[in-house]
Amino acid sequence: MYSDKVMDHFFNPRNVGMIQEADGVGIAGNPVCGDLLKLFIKVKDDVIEDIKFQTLGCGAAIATSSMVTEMVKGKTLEEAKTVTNAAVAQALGGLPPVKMHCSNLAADAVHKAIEDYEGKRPGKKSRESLFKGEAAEAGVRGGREAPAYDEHLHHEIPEEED
Amino acid sequence: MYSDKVMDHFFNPRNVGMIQEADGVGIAGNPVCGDLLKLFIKVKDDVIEDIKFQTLGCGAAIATSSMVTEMVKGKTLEEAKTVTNAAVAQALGGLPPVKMHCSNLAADAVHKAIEDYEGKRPGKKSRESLFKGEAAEAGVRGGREAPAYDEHLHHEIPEEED
Amino acid sequence: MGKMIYMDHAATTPVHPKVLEAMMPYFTEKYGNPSSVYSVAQEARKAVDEARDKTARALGCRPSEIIFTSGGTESDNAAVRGAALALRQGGDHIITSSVEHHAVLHTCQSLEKQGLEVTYLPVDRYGQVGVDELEGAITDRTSVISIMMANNEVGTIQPIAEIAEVVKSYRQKGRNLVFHSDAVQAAGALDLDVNKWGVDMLSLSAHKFYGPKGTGVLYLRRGTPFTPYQTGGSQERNRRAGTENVPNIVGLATALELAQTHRESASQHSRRLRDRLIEGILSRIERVQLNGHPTNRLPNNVNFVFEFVEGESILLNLDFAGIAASSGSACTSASLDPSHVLLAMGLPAEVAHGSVRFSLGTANTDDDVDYLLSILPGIVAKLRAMSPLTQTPTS
Amino acid sequence: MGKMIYMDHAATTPVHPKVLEAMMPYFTEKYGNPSSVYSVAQEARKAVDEARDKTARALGCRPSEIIFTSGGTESDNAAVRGAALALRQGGDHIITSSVEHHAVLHTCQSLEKQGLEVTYLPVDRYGQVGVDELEGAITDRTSVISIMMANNEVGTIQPIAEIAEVVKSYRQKGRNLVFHSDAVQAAGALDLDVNKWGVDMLSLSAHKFYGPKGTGVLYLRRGTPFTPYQTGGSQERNRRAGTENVPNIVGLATALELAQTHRESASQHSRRLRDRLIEGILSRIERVQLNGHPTNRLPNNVNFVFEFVEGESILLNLDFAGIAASSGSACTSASLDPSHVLLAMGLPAEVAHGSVRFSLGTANTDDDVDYLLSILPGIVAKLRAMSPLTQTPTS
Ligand SMILES: Cc1ncc(COP(=O)(O)O)c(C=O)c1O
Ligand SMILES: Cc1ncc(COP(=O)(O)O)c(C=O)c1O
Repeated sequence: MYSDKVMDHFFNPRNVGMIQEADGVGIAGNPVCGDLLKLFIKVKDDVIEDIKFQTLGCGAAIATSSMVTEMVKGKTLEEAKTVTNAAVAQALGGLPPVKMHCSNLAADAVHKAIEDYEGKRPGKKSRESLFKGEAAEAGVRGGREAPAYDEHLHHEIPEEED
Repeated sequence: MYSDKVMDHFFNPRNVGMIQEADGVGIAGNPVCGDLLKLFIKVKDDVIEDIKFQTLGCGAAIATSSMVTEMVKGKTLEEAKTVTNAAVAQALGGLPPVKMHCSNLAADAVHKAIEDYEGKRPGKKSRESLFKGEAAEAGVRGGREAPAYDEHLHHEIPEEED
Repeated sequence: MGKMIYMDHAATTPVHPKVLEAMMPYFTEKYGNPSSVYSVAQEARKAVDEARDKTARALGCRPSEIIFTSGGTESDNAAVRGAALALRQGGDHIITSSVEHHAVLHTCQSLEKQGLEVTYLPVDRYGQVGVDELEGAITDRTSVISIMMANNEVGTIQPIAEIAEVVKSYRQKGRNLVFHSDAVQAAGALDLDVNKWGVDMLSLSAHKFYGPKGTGVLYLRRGTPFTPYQTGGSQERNRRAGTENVPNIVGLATALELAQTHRESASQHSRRLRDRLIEGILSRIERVQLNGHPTNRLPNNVNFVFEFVEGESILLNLDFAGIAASSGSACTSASLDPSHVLLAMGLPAEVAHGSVRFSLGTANTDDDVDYLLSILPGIVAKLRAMSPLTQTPTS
Repeated sequence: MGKMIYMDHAATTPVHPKVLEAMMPYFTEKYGNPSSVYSVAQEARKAVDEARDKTARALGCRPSEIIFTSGGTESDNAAVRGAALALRQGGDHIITSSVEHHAVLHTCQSLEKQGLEVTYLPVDRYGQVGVDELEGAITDRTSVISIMMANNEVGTIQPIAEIAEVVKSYRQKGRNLVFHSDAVQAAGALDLDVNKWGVDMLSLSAHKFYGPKGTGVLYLRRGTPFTPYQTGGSQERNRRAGTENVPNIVGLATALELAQTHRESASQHSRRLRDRLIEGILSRIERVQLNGHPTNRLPNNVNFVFEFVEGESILLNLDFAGIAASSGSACTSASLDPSHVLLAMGLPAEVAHGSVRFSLGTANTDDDVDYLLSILPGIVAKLRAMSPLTQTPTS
């Protein structure tokens, strides 16, 4: 079902964890859908110096989280902004069609983390502390803006390309 | 599908043929249904002294024709009148359900031959000569009364007894 | 009984040893449910995917256009019902022929009971549908056209490509027509390229081409309106629910690949034996008639009526002599009605009862044909001698 | 990977060697079409007849009440559609439960589109239907009631005999109600006597009890209104068209006989391992919850939710460690929605995503359970450490 690369990132995820004094935090997904990603970035001179993730989710969700951290670490913010979910999937050697829409949100989390960082620079505080314990509902509503889950709530099986 | 007894009578039919100066002729079936039986009897002192049959039909039709000639040969007319299609089937060790209704008409032909004989005794002539060649339509209409084909035209698969 | 000569390949075929070999690992070793994520299941998933690729190659279509079913009957039911139901808003008229397999005919009849209208096209004496007649039957409400590729009883091949042209011309005028063809008897004999034929849906059944019983294909052209027939789990991309019959699907694809590879040689082999058999019967037995088209017929089909005898009594005698053949369609032998195909071709019922079909296969030989020709005249003569209709005292 | 421990018997089972052995002659030797008259076909006919007798014995019914199908999904489709359509004149209301398999649920939804009304009964936290609630849902228009015998995900057993009593009381008042039960998960674990249960229709699927995939049973009590679902040839007494899948039918009957013979011992074996596994998980891992009824459940079913983790990620880790298990229903794993069964039982979606099912079989051992218990806590801990929801800095 999954490519070897997906399995590698799933079993040996890169950059797992959190950054206590993160410059930006991005959240994507929704535990109601089974996937919740949280990305922490450290930024220096417009470059992503460090990045960590925490993910609740299926194989694809964990692997894409891990993959995206490798893809943007050391990149400038402008470069990181161009990363797409499709590019992450491609870098992993593809994902099963059924997983393309729901569990492939890691690039979204990167963009949100950068937004968070850029929004904060005038002096705002990280909202990270809002995510506490098992309070899922509170958790997912904790970002600057409510993450765009809703389009993921109703899944359709996409027409597969042969 | 068929019992050994059916196969025996099918492959080694008893009393095949015709009786030129028959005392009675009985017809059952209808070539439109795939089965046509013709029975010839010789009667002496109210006893069926000789009996012959000609049958166009499936295995069941041929076997029941053969069987019924064995069952009534040497019997009195009164005894022969009590023979039923069900009894013929039973004597053969049973017939497949789908064959019970359509291809199990031999007893009918016996009864018609006896009727023919009894109807003729006041001086009527055998209608046997009407059955000529392949004129199926003429053939089947040739008896004293039109044989009761019609109930056989539309077959239903009977509820089988287990 | 000694040697058994099987000449009923249109009813079913033995599973080819290579096909069985390909199936075997999926019963006891790679037995996983293809929908599951773990390894033993993914082996099964891979096997189904590969089978789908192979099947698609044989049909010249995309793998995503292949739906595996439980056989020809399900494929026909799913096709006719699936398209008719999907198009019901815009149309409620089905056109089919009077010589289709019961899987199509009885399905149409059941849709009639649900309020749809069905035209059963007549056929000529060879069992062929007229393309003009078909075009003439198309109304504003026509939604589905289902015409078989080749007839299972008499082997007549239908003008599928020509019908597809007609359908195409209506579609260009904006009409939403779906064209289905039951190709169950065509596999192994005819090219199955769905684009050459121009069909939107096509039915196949594995056990007609040395594959296992209980597995078929419904080809469904991308974009064709379709309401799933069997509902439940999301197998077959939500178009056919039910745990995949993995060994049989592998067997079907293996058999189809073999059938396509050996199509030319197998057809040639059958055709030669067929023509010898037809010649032999015509020259040895009187009052017989070849049913079906004289040339435009399946390479393996021989169908005769023998006047004044009934088909089953010939079959029983043939079986006793070690030859397996069929009277009309094997599928309808539980019914006693004469073949609807022969009746549609204009044969009187009393004659249609005397039909026998020999359908040849790869294992048949010249010796088989010789043997059959040596015993058949005697069987027919014996039965005719017993028949009340052959008593022609003088004339 | 070494040893593979299969704990997903509710998804599918390997074919029992004796079952495969019984099937083998019907692929290449006795390959005839059971509808044909000659010997090689009559051997196939006899095999199907014997399989029907065996199956009838297992269900305590008449052979004529057994219809062989292409699997549990077809049986469910045929039952619900067949009875609903046959009764449509007098009624158009179906009652089912919200925890049925999709083969029933999606079929009901498709009938809703055709204008029928469906009540999806709620269940309690253990997944059980309330008999009073069911009785309360019966209206003047109710025609079909379909309630599964045991749930495929959580193993909860439904009060089938009690529901049959309710149906009976309505029938005595002259109401024409048909009661169907999907017993696909019950075979091998529960008694299948249709008269003890009092059902009119019952579905089975061979691949759930060490038989082949792609073959099932629909029990149809004599006299039950039924419109055939799959139409075509006159097989199965005109109630299910299509060439019989002879090897699989033989396999199904052999497997069912084995399952019934060893039911007590197999259930005892499973039940012991099941209870050890449940105990072991409860004592070793925090924040878990057993799903389904604590006692009134299938002897081989273990279903847990592990909070703060997602089911598939557990499965992948288990697979890596050589254990095959399932998250929710295997049939719906192509969908990403959380289990409709767990949602119906009142679990929040985010918790339902963390469900894992272990379904035990005859080959599982105490060592298997020990091994699973030795690795599962570590897997859950590892995934929880990665989860954003378990970061509880202070509280
Ligand atoms: C032309 C045709 N269509 C459909 C079928 C039905 O196929 P199956 O028996 O696999 O259901 C058959 C054979 O029985 C056939 O010959
Ligand atoms: C309760 C239940 N019903 C129906 C089915 C469908 O059976 P099949 O996969 O054989 O079509 C299954 C299994 O998938 C099941 O568990």
